[in-house]
Formats: sequence, structure tokens, C-alpha cells
Amino acid sequence: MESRSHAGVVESTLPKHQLLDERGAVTEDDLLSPYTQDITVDDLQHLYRSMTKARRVDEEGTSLQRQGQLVLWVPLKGQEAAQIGSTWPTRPTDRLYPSYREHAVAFERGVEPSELMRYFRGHTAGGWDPEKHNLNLYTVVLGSQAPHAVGYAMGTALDRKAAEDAGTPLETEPEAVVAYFGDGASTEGEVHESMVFAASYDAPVLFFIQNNQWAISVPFATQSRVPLATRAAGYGFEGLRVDGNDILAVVAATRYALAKIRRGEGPVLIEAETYRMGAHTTADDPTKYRKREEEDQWGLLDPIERLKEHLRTAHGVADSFFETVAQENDDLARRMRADVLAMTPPEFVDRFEHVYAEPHALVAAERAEYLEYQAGFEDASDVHGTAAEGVGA
Amino acid sequence: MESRSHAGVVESTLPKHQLLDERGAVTEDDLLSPYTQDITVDDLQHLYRSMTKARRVDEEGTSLQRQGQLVLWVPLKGQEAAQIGSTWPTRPTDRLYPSYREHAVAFERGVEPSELMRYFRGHTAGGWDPEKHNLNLYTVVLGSQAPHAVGYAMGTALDRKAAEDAGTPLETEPEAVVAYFGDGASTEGEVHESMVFAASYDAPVLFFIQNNQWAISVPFATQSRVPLATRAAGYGFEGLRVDGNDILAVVAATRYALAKIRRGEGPVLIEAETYRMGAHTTADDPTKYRKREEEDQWGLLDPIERLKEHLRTAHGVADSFFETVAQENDDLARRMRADVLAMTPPEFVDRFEHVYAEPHALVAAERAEYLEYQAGFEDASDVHGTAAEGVGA
Amino acid sequence: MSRLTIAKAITAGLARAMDEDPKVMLMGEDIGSLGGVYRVTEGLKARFGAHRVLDSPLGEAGIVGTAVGLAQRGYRPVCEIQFDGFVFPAFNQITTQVAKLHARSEGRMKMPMTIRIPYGGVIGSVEHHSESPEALFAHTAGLRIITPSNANDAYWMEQQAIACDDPVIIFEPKRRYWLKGEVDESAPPGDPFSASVIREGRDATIVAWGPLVPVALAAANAAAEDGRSVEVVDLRSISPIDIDTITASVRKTGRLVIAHEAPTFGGIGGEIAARVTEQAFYSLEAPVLRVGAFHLPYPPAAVEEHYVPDLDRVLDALDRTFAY
Amino acid sequence: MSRLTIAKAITAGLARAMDEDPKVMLMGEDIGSLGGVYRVTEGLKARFGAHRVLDSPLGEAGIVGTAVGLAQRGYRPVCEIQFDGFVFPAFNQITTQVAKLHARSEGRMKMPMTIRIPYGGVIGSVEHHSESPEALFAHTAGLRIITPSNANDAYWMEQQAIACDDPVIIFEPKRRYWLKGEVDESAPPGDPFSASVIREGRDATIVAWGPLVPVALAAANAAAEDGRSVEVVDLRSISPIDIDTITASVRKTGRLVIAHEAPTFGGIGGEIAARVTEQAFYSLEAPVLRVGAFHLPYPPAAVEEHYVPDLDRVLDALDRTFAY
Ligand SMILES: Cc1ncc(C[n+]2csc(CCOP(=O)(O)OP(=O)(O)O)c2C)c(N)n1
Ligand SMILES: Cc1ncc(C[n+]2csc(CCOP(=O)(O)OP(=O)(O)O)c2C)c(N)n1
Ligand SMILES: [Mg+2]
Ligand SMILES: [Mg+2]
Repeated sequence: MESRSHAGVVESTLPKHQLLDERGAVTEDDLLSPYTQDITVDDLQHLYRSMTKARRVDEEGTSLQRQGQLVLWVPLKGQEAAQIGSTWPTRPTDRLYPSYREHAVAFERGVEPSELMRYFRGHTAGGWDPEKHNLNLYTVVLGSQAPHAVGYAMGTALDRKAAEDAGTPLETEPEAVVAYFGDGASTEGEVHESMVFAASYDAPVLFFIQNNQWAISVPFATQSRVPLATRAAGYGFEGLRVDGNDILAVVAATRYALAKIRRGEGPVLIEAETYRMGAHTTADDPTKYRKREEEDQWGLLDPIERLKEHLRTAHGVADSFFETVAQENDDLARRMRADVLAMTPPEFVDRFEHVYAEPHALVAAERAEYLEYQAGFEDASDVHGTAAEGVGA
Repeated sequence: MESRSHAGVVESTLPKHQLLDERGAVTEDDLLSPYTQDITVDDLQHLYRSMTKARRVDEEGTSLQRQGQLVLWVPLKGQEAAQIGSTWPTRPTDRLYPSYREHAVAFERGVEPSELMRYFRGHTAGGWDPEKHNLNLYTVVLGSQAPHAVGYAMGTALDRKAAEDAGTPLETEPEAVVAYFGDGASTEGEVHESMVFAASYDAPVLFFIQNNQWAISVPFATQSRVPLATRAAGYGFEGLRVDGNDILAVVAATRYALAKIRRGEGPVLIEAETYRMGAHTTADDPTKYRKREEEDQWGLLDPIERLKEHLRTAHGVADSFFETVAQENDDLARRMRADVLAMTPPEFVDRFEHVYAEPHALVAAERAEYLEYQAGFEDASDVHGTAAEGVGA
Repeated sequence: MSRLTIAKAITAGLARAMDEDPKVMLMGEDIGSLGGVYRVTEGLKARFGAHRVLDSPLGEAGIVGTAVGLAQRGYRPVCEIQFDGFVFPAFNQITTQVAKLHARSEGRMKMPMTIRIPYGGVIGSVEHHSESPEALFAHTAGLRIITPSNANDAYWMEQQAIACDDPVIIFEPKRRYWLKGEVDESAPPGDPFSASVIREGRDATIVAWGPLVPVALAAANAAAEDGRSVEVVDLRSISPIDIDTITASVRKTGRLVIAHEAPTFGGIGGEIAARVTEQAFYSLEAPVLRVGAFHLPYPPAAVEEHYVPDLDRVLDALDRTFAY
Repeated sequence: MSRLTIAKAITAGLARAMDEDPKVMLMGEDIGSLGGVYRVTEGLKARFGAHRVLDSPLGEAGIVGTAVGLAQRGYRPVCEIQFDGFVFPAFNQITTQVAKLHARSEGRMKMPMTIRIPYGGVIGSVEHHSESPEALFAHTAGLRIITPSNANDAYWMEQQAIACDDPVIIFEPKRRYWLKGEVDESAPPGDPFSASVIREGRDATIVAWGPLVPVALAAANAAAEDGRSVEVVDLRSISPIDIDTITASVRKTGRLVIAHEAPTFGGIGGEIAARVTEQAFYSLEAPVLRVGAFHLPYPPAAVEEHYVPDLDRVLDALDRTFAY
């Protein structure tokens, strides 16, 4: 990591929470250890499955893109603990707002890998049903989903208040909302306004930052002198730093935060310190801006390896388990690949359907024009081959 | 002040610095007291003059507006210590970026009150020469001047670096830049991005927030749970809370910050806790949103009265001084009023001159059209009286 | 039937929408205790409570951005932008998020949000308080834009915007807030996304909207004195534009003048002129003429009347079109 | 004379401007070590140093906003916006600050800032990477907007923008970054704020800019095979628009087709059509026809070729204009 020295820096006093050390051994943390007491080996195996599944799909995504089957792929490798660890503790009634790299989040919320691939195949700007999974669509304009998450959270609180005012308080547990974004996105003004609004309205929202040390080629040190969790105190709410490659720490911090949020003490911010082990996207070349040694060092902190080590040593999980999981993932990847290749491409004319929810004169007119124009091509004499455009196209 | 309780609040630990108590007696402050040791009675009298002059001009502004001579006036009453206290310690080479209420800042930088009034008379969107006073123009779009200040500060540092690189390091003391904004504006995303950039580039900039408790009708509690100075630590730089109605504390904090900034340890943030004693603007009616008791309470904390008390009791300054100053201010106000009334209104055709610095075909064409159109009116038969527009205009 | 100012008609329209649907809520700077800087939301916080009339923190991106989330949760938020010149911090949210979410979600996610923007000049204020930025939103698909010119439209358009499942920006002609008119509470005046011929004529057509509608009517009156019969179309909807109504008028009159407060260059007038010319080419006796502001930043109040089109400029354009 | 791609011509233009004036500096996301996501600034950080090629924090408002201050301090900042769709967080700074400071200061404060925006579609990417938002900036007085369509213009326009004392937005046609052409380093091709007749013709005129210029030329070629002589005007400057050059062409040909990638509704085509029609009314044999994208958000890559005007759509418009 590039770091810069700042003569006037005020250092952060926030501790970095960890529950599994680099070799997968359990460490104690006063604040967070209580939040993992009930986690069973089954749970851990589930987490392992989810993390490896995401990684396997990720590999397949890169491969599909290299073969020209996707327009782009955004690798998540290295961030599996941060993503699965923050999603697993949520409930189906909690709404999640991903950015664009949260594939593991999406899978954990039940989105089919091939469903998600529609986006990266250039077939849709959506992909799944946000209501079905209680998972918002990806947002590419950095940080723009943060205020949406806060607004949704405000809405859940308003719903409860309305029910109380009506004398029929809701029996269900309060919902929480999770807003995902990266270290780079944290600089966007909209993220700041989101925090101000959340603090002002006590919005039940968790700001979950995956600090993967890089915003494309720009090192974290360019965005901030201090850990981003430090920002929370500036808005008067709690911020936690966690080892983002430690699935237990992420789970525990998320549970701690969600409990607090459900008690009406939100918002909370969690910064998971992790690493993007691969390229920013398939269009990126990290050798241009970061050192091999840095990658190697973080390679030693691989979140999947850490959990695997823990499963082996602390719980005696046998090799056969890991082999079975690998096999399942390969099967899944194969099925997904087949599904992707079998996808029916969209029809352009359908784009006119959803610009507006209600009838719209201009869209109707342009749709008619388009259809008429297209019909002209059936009359072969009238066709000018687009090939002629060749001039530098 | 309206305050709200937030179940999950993380309280600020920042102390509020004060050097003069509510009755004008000197109090000790470990950090800041050293920064006022050299202040003489002459200095204090200068500060008193500047503060009362600003207040007198302010009164005249309101009166001129009521008489239809200004399109709007923005009262500063109550914020004289915050403004004069932060401007006086700056040097002519320091660049200041006001918002729109910083009249005392402008006067202290040598802007003539009548020059400033051109803006409020609806004669200009500027008013003074920014280079001459090293004072940027007012900025009405809240917070938008903050990144400008940071950029200018980055520029001063780049200049020094360029000179060093060229082997001719500058002998002059490093410049500092001051960005003024309010508690309300602090919520704008651009203010956040300014802080990120300033921290990233070690920009020699002081963010000077006048927290006057209100953003029009919205109480500070809506913008933040904690003092805004607390935000600075989230960016890894120092933030100070000062009693903004205590001129000595403001001067000392500003000196402390400027010294740090000149040493290359910037940025720094100062939050001056003060109060807008009057209306937001002449178009505002504070009785709609705040209690008389609150105004009365803050009335007891009037910054001018506090300095006057201090001058009287600690330095034995006689009544004649205060009377002379009052007389001077009245004279000044009278002269200003005369100047305002004597102002030549602008010519619309001049608007075409400064849209662009270089020739522009469309502007030239529209200017010609306008002149031709205007010339048509000299031909009386062709004139339709604008009075006819009466319909609801 | 009540006789109301445009401002009070808006208040009444908002109140009725809030009465009829508990999911309708208002957000914005100073809209609560103060009732808005123009007092348009006066009394609504007291009536509907602080949780339905939110005095927001001071961030336009935050206001519109949280409204997106509230809409996703089933609310129908109505955001007030305090003045036209302060909508730009929210420009990203409006352009890249609000406008696109319905399309991106393939129709699954509705965005029933209303954005109220008091707009236009000649109010004798300081910079950034007199802008007419409608063209900057109209170019983006996914947004609907309407602007009332009278109390009845104001009353109903607010309700229609709120009831619409698409995001609607209402540009409110703030210098006409005190213009009174009859409001018929019994039934809406029809499709808010249509233009309306508010004065019939044979010799030329003027299209205007919002604050310039009274000017267009005054011009038609003045022209009548000169023996010219001028038809006036109140555009009402800026996106979509009801081009058929305008074209039908032009087919009849053969001449068209478009008047808007925004600068001519890049304004909506160009879009109307291009479309009408394409659709009614053989009916036009003269090129479509546009009357707009100059390619200058909105000027200081002392000279703003030279900048914003007034009666004389519209009459001048009429003279010019008749000269063809 | 060198044969360069548009991308490399821009790199060379930037380098030369930096060489000639130490106050020229570059700012933007990923423009330093990476050399920009399109490698347009490749090598410049190594050559001119990290203090003249700033890898900015990730905030567009911060980039443009600090550039304002740097300009006030005497620098000539060149900001890169990574993609067209990400300029909106900076919209407030560009519209309310950058555009207005010279006018507000009554000419005292120059704003020699350049904003580079790679724009346009058909690059097979995901949403927000293919927008053509030029109309959203052209409406605002105080900004100049240019767009090169070939390497020589690219090389010189960058330098001319940087040398200009006004803020200039350069929309760079990113899908043409790899289009090669001759660059004559010895002398600039003239006023960057003028249009250029790049192919002479008698029967109709096509106006296009940036990425659609090669399409317009191809259309003229195809039309020639049908015996039609089509003139092609490369607009080059979007604000101001060199309307005289277009009008002169239309006076000669009597027919005009305007092609742009941006949606037709509210696009710059409307402005050109309205102006040309006003100035050359009696010369027009047919209404000005516009070929633009539909009133839809930019669609997913799989169908983008139906959305952005292509050769066939331009030829179709030519057929239609000849049918009048
Ligand atoms: C507003 C905006 N500006 C620029 C971009 C281009 N861009 C896409 S990803 C990225 C870096 C994001 O970094 P970070 O937030 O740390 O997320 P990460 O990619 O590391 O997951 C940039 C600059 C964008 N998508 N949106
Ligand atoms: C971007 C923007 N939004 C809204 C406004 C309208 N407005 C002018 S002053 C003001 C309140 C500002 O409060 P604060 O920043 O605390 O400064 P103060 O007026 O108290 O000095 C508002 C909302 C504006 N000028 N700019
Ligand atoms: Mg990152
Ligand atoms: Mg305030």
C-alpha cells in the first residue's frame, strides 16, 4: 500500500477488530467475541461454501469475459469474507444496497449467478427482482446508492411510527438496511450527505465499507489519512474497523451493528479492511500501479484460506468436505456457463416499454417510428449494409 | 436551540475553547492563551472598532432594504467576533473565501461598504476586486466555495514546490487560505469533498465554520448530532471548537491554526459557536421558527458587549472611546448611504462584455440584436408600453 | 370553486394529496416550521406532523437521494428544491438515478417522486434565484416535467404529479405565486401532460409556459388591437411535449412564436421549433421564431427586465413573423 | 507530420501544452500511474511529475471545484472526467461556478480551465459509460464546448482549449480513440470554435460531430453512389455553434440532416435546426431532419446499435429529405 506522511495528521484511535488471526486461530475481542458464541460448525461450513462459491463464479466470470461472452467482469476475489460476513447475519426483511462488486452478497441473497450475469453480458441494466431478494440493483455511479439506502431505512422507521400512531404497533422485528460502498466512493459528496441524513433521522442503516485498499489505480492513502470508520464519530454515530478478511470478525461486527440498529440506535458504520486480489475489472491492468510484493503479502491473508485453516484445525473438518464443496462449485460454474451461453438476447424494441410506468406520447411515437423503420429493411432493396460504416468505426 | 436526542449517539470529546467569559473576564485555556499574549489595548480597540463598524453598516443595510434601496440584505448581527476574529490574524497574502454573510470579513479586508452594497442593490453579482483584497467574491450556492479555497491553497503549495524545484525557494512566509461557511452548508457534499482533498494534498487551508445555530429556519440539531469540529478527526486533521462570541478565543484559535498551516501541517477546521441575532435575510421572519427566549439568552452573549466589558474593566477604556467610535460609525453609515443612493445603475448592454474572456460569436450576435432592438424604441410609433403586461405580473 | 393564488392552490393541492394518501410526504429545506421560503407548505407540518413534512438537512442530493429510497419503500415523496438555482447539487441523483430506475429494473421499481422547483426570474432577487433550467432536465428520458400557469392547473398538477407512478418535476412559476384564479376542486382539467389552447386565433400562434403565459395573453390582446388574431397555447408539459396540439394550431395559423424565460440557445424552444417545422413544413408562412433570454448568466436585478422576454419582445417577434 | 490515433494525438497535445506552460496541470481519477483508463495521459506523470499530474481523490465535484481555485491562483488545470456518465456530481460546480465566475467578477477573474470528457457509445460497456450529455452543458452561458473528430483536431483542440482564457469542455469521442490520422504539428487548423466543411456537395448537407463524423462521411460516400452530392460539415464547436458555416452550406444545398448520438429530444440538433430554419427559411427545400438516439436511457450493450444513429439511419434521413 502506498502511504503518505502528513505532518499535521491526527491519528485515529479506533482499534481494528479481529477474531481469527492470520493462521485461522481464534483471538479474543472484548466487544465482538460475544457475537460469535452461537456459531456452529455447520454455520462455518455454510460460510465456507458461500465464499468459495462466489470465488468460483468470479473465476468463471473472468473466463467468460476473456472469451467474449461478457462485456465486462468485476472480480471480487479477496473480498469474500467482507461480503458474506456482512450478508449472512441479515434477515430477509433487511434491504441491501450493493455497489457493483457485491456478487457474493447477491448470491447469498438468493440471486442466481446467471441472473446476475445478464448485467455483465450487456443484456440488462438490472438483472434481478429487487423485491424478491430485498436487494437493490447494482449502482455504478459511485456512492449514489448510499442516500437510497438511508431513505429506505427512514421509510422502515416511518412505517413503524405510522403503525404505532394508529395504535397497531408492528410485532415484527425492526428492519435494518445495509449500504455497501468502497474506499474510493467514500469521497463522493453523496456519501457524506447520506451520513448526515442518517444521523439526523436515526435511520436504521449500516454503512458497510469494503476498504479494498484501491480505487482502480488510486491507493487508499489518496482518499484518507485515517481509517474511514473514524468518520462516523464526526457524525455522532459509531464506527468500527474490522479485519475484513476475517469472516468471524465481519459476522460479529455486523451482528453487533444490526442489533444496535434494530434497537433504534442506528446508524452504524463498519469499515472492513480487505484487499482486491484481482484486477479492478477485466479492463484493468494492476501491474501498472501496484507492486507484486503487495499482492503477495495480501495473498497470505486470503480470507478463504483463513477460514479453511480454522475449519481444519479448530473443528477438525476433513479434506473430503473441501473436495465436495469444490466439486459442487465446479458444477455450479458449469451450469452457469451453460445458462449464460443459452441466454436469449434482448430485443431493442422492448426498451420502449419501461422508460416510464405510465403511457408517454413521445416514447409511443418513437417506438412506432422505430418499428416502421425496421420494417423498411424487410424490403431488401432498401438496405444499405452497415458494413459500409467501416471508416474507423 | 431545538435539540434532539439520539439513542445511539457517540458524543464529541472536543472541549469548547474560551478566553473571555460571558462578562468579559479573562479565562485561561492551555492551548490558546499563549496566542493572545502580545495583543495590546490598541489591538483590542481596533477589533472593537471593526466589530461595531460592521454592526452599524449591517443596521444601515437593513434600513436601506426596508426603504427599497437594496433588493435584499443579509444581517450579520451577532457574528462580528467570529468574522473579525478570524480575519484580523490573516495576512494580506492570505486568500479568503467568504460565503454571503461575511460583511465584517470583507470590511476588514478593505472592501468599502458601498462597494459591497452594489451586490445587494442588484447592480452586480460581484462587487469588489478579488485580487486587490485577496478576498474571493461571495458565493451563494452553499458550500461551493469550499473546494475553490482548497484548490487555491493547493496552488500556493505547488508554487512553493515549483520554486524549490527550480532551486529558488520562496523567501516569503507560506500563505494560508480561509474557507468560510455555515452550519447548514456543512451538510453539502462539496464541503466533504473539500475536506478529503485538503487532507489528501496537505492543503494550507483553514475551514472556518460559523455555526450560528440556524440554517434559515432549520436548527443545528438537524444538521448534526455533535459539534462540527468533530468532523475534522474523521479526515485526520485537527478541529477546534471555540466560543464564537469571544473575540479573543477566535483570534487565538485562528492564530494557532494559521501557524500550524504555515508550517505545512494543514488543513485545520475551526467551528465558531455563535448566533445569528437577526433574521436570516430581510425576507425572513424568525418568529415563525424560533423562540423569543432563545434570542434573549443569546442576546446576553453579544460579542460586542463582551469585548466592551473587557475593554472597560480589564483595560479601563473610557466612555469617550466608545462614543467616538459610535460617532465614526454613524458618519461612515451616512457616507455609505449617500454613496449607495448615488450609484449609477448598470447598463444591460454591458452584460455582454464579460460572459467570456475571449470573443464569442453568439454573444456578439445577440448583443447586436439587442442594440438593434433597443434602437427600434427610439422610433416611438413602434413602442408597446410594458405597462400592458399588468396581467398578474 | 375557490378563488386562490397559485401559491395557495399548490398548498391546497398538496394537502389534498396528503389527505387522500398517507404515503404522500414532503421533504425539503425550511418547509416545516417556516412553511417554505414562499410559505407554500405553510400549515402542513402542523396538520400532518413532522414525520410527513420533513425539514431536511441542507443537502439537495441528500433530499432527492433519500426520496429515492423512500419511494422504493412505498412512499410518494414530494421534494422541494428551495430555488431553481439550487437544484444542481441534486443533478446527479435526478439524472442518473431517479430518471433511470424504472427502466433499469425493467419496470419492477416505480419511482413516484415529485420534485417541486420554484423557477424563473423578475423577482428582484440575487443570483441563482431566477433560473429557468427546464431544458437541462427535459433532455433526460425517464423524467416528466410540467409547469402550471394558473391556480387551477397548479392545484391539480401537484396532485397529478404525486399520483403519477413516474418521477415528475414541477416547475412552479414563482413570480406568479400571487396570481389569483378560480380553482374547480370537483374535477381535474384533464391530462397534465398535454398542452392547452387558452385563446383561439387565426393569424399566428404563441406557445408559452409558466410565468410567460400571462405575457403571451397580453401580447395576443395587444395584437388584437392591431387587427391580428393570435392563438395562445399554454404548453403545460415540457416533457413530454404535446406537439400535436401545437402543430394543429400552426397548421391553422401558419406562424409560430415560442416564448420562454430560459436562454434561447439550447432551450426547449429549439426542440419545439424543430419538431413543428418537421411536422408542419408546408403550413409555415414564416420560420418559427423564438423569444428567450440571452446567452448570458442571469443578470443582476437592476437589469433583469432586459434579459427576460417581456411583452415588447413577444410583440416584436409577432411583428417579425408577420413580416414574412 | 505524424500519423497518430486520436488518443495519442491528445496525449501529444497535452504534453506539448505542459511543456510550453508550466502552469498547465492535469487532474483526475487514475490519470497518473495508470495513465487514465484509456491511457490518454500515459507517461505524463513520469515526465512532468506527480505535482503536475494529480491522481485525485474520487470526487468529481472536488476535482472541478479545486480546479476553480487552482485557476484563480494562476494555474491552467485540465480535469479529466473518467466517463461521460460520471460528470454529474460535478454539474453544480460546472454550471453555477465555472461558467459564471468571469461574468460575476466583471471580467476580473479568468477561468482558464479545461474539462476533458470521453463521451459517446457503441463501446460495448455497461450503463453510464456511453452518454452524450453535451446539450446539458451547451445551454449554460460561460462554457465553451468543442469536440474533435480526427487526430489533427484532437491534437490542436486540447492545446487551444488549454490556451483559452475561458473554461472549455472537450468532449472526446472515445470510440474513435483508435482512429488514426495525420497530425500537422507545425500550425493549428484555425479557430477551434468554428465548423468545418470536410466534404463538399450540392444536394444536401449533413452536420455531425465527434464520433458521428465518420458515419456522416460514409453516408455521403454511399449517397454519391446513388448520384447524390452530399456536403458534410464537422461541427467541431458545440458552444458556440458556427451557424454561419452551416447556413451557408444549406443555402447552397437546400437540405439539412443533423446527426448526433445524444437523444434527439432536447439535443443540440434542435438548436441547429431552429437557427438554420430561421436564417435560411427560403432556401430550405425540406424541413431540417434530425437523426439522434431515442428518448430512452442508454440501453444495454447488446442492443446499443439500434439506439445510436448509424449509417442506415443517416441514409434513411437523406432519403427522407430528398423525398420532399
Ligand atoms: C461517480 C463515479 N465516478 C467515477 C467512476 C469510475 N469508477 C468506477 S469504479 C472506480 C473506483 C471505485 O473504487 P472503490 O469505491 O474503492 O470501489 P472498488 O472498485 O475498489 O470496489 C471508479 C473511479 C464511477 N463509476 N462513478
Ligand atoms: C445549494 C443551496 N441550497 C439552498 C440554498 C438556500 N439557502 C440560502 S442560505 C440557507 C441557509 C444556510 O445556512 P448556513 O449554512 O448555516 O449559513 P447561515 O445562513 O446561517 O449563515 C439556505 C438553505 C442555497 N443558497 N444554496
Ligand atoms: Mg476500493
Ligand atoms: Mg447557520
